[in-house]
Amino acid sequence: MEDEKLESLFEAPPMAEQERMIEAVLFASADPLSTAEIESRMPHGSDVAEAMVYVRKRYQGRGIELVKVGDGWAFRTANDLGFLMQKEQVEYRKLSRAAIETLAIIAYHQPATRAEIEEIRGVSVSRGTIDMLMELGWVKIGRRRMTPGRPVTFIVTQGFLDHFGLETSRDLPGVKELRESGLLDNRPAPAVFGDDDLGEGDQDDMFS
Amino acid sequence: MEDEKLESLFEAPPMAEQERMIEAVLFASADPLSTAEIESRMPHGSDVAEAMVYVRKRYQGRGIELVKVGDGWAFRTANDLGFLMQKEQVEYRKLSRAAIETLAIIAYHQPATRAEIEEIRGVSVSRGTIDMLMELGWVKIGRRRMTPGRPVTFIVTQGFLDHFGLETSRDLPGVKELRESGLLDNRPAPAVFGDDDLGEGDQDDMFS
Amino acid sequence: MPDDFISDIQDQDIESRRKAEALVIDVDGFEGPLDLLLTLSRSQKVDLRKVSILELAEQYLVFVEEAKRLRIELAADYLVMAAWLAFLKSRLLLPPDPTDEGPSGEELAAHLAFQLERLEAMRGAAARLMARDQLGRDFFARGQTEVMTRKRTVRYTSTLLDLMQAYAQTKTRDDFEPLSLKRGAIYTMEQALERMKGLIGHAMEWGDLEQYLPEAWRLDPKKRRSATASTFAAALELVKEGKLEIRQSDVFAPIELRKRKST
Repeated sequence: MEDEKLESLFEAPPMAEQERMIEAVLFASADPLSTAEIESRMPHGSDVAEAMVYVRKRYQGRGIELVKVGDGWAFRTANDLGFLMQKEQVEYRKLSRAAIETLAIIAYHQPATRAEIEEIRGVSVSRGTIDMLMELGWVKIGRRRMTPGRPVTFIVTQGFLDHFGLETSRDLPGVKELRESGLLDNRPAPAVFGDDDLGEGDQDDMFS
Repeated sequence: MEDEKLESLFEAPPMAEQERMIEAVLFASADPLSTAEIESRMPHGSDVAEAMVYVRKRYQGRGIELVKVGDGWAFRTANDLGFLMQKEQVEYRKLSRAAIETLAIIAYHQPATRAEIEEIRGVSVSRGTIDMLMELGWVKIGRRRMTPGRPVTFIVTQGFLDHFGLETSRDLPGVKELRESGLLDNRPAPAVFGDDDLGEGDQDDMFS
Repeated sequence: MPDDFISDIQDQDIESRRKAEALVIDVDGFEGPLDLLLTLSRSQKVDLRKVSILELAEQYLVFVEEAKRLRIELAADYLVMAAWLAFLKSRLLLPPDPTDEGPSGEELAAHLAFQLERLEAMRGAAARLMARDQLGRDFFARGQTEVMTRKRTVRYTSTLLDLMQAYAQTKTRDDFEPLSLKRGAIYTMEQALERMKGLIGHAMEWGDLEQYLPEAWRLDPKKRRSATASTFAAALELVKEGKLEIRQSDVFAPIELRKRKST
């Protein structure tokens, strides 16, 4: 009985009203908001997921569109209108080739350890490259790999998805083809005696 | 002939397209834009004044409305939805150095007693620092240490893991990994560290 | 006619030299040996899947030889790759040894081909990624932040990076002083000189340098190495001062010392 009373006190607003609210909430934020975050601001009983479908449809083909970014939502200007916004364009530091490749490897192979990135590029990851990608907010630390040494892994962030206009990392260009052709497999090198050791004489070994 | 050709080359986009453009321009702009300013960004031949009438009508009664601000135009969230925006009023701040160091030490060494934190930081930890971390919901009290005096220990919370995007506190990279990723570079000379800390008082350092 | 002929040869010479140098000087432009291999493989003008690894190994080794000839210093990993490719080449050329364990030359070659294909694929993926429309360049977020109420909450924006940096700094503070602790494994020449001066008075007969090492420094390889170097340097110093004689009967034979007979 109590519950019912409470329920009716906080009756959910009509769907049209929920749409308006979602528009307003998303509009006010420059960063994507998750469904849960939106829900927490809406009146009790709102069905954000459903209202979102309507809102998205409403803005389809408009100058502003509702885009999904990871588990969040955001309004963004339509891609074809970028030329009008020269004044708003942000100067991004030009990324080095190493940084771009490292970013791509993390995105396509995530979670990826430093050793895996180095194996793919065939060269060591210079200090500061990953650091810089983290500072840009595109890469973050994921779970540790459950292999000897429990190495740290790197994964891409929602900021990365947002920046490149991706809904999920499954939407990365060409990811399906790459996976199908086995190029995203983690194929270890066939072990040859001493092969691994060629480059890395450990100090301690040298002296014994 | 020439003129006609030129004219058709720069034909104004259809009205619906002009509407889209105005939406995008106003959305992305940091300030209200006057009709003239909008016009200067639009393709030659656009009729901003007319398009604006349509845009305004389109958003009437929505969660976002087109309003006149001074002699400029801007999108604003509808007045009646202001209550949704209260959470938007957030002041973003970085933690003080004392707080972030204390937090880091707890995260890496938990459970950690106040004495242990002080031992690692080399300066005393003010009461306010730990209180603040507890208020933020990032640190909580763990078991008492079974040593003389049975000191209280501190541990990090789920809220901490959520905020810093960690699955578990074991995912924190180790010192060696920090060094490899270059995070231990750019370190100030040791003398600077010492001086800095000597000056750091209690309470006050929290918000420095 | 002969003039033409000579100039022709010279032209060719210059041209081929330029070509070789261009390739070698470009080594700075390569992102490691795998990248270089990928570039070389393009000269075969075939699908990467059909690239001849044997031919590629050959090309790479020629490249490294050429760099050596021009006295261009190559980073160590280029040389490591050269050694590995030389090994691979021999495996591919020689008939398989049935007693030999481990992967066959073909398996190794296949993996290298896979690595090249994967690197190229990631390059392509990176290019396609960067060619995408980007936030703040092609599409835009809301330009204005709304200020509607005066209610304020402070939200702390410290990131994991801040946290790690803070921790790194506290740890670095610890790391600084201990640098001198690391000298624990270093036996200074002054120490050696001090010790030798006390001992040589009794060195009437030839004796091995090793016996002058302090007891505690003989067992640990790192310590022994440091102590041997310092003791040797100290011995040279004493020879220079005319207090000691030093001899070695053969290359790598023990170094022997004795007190110099006063003249």
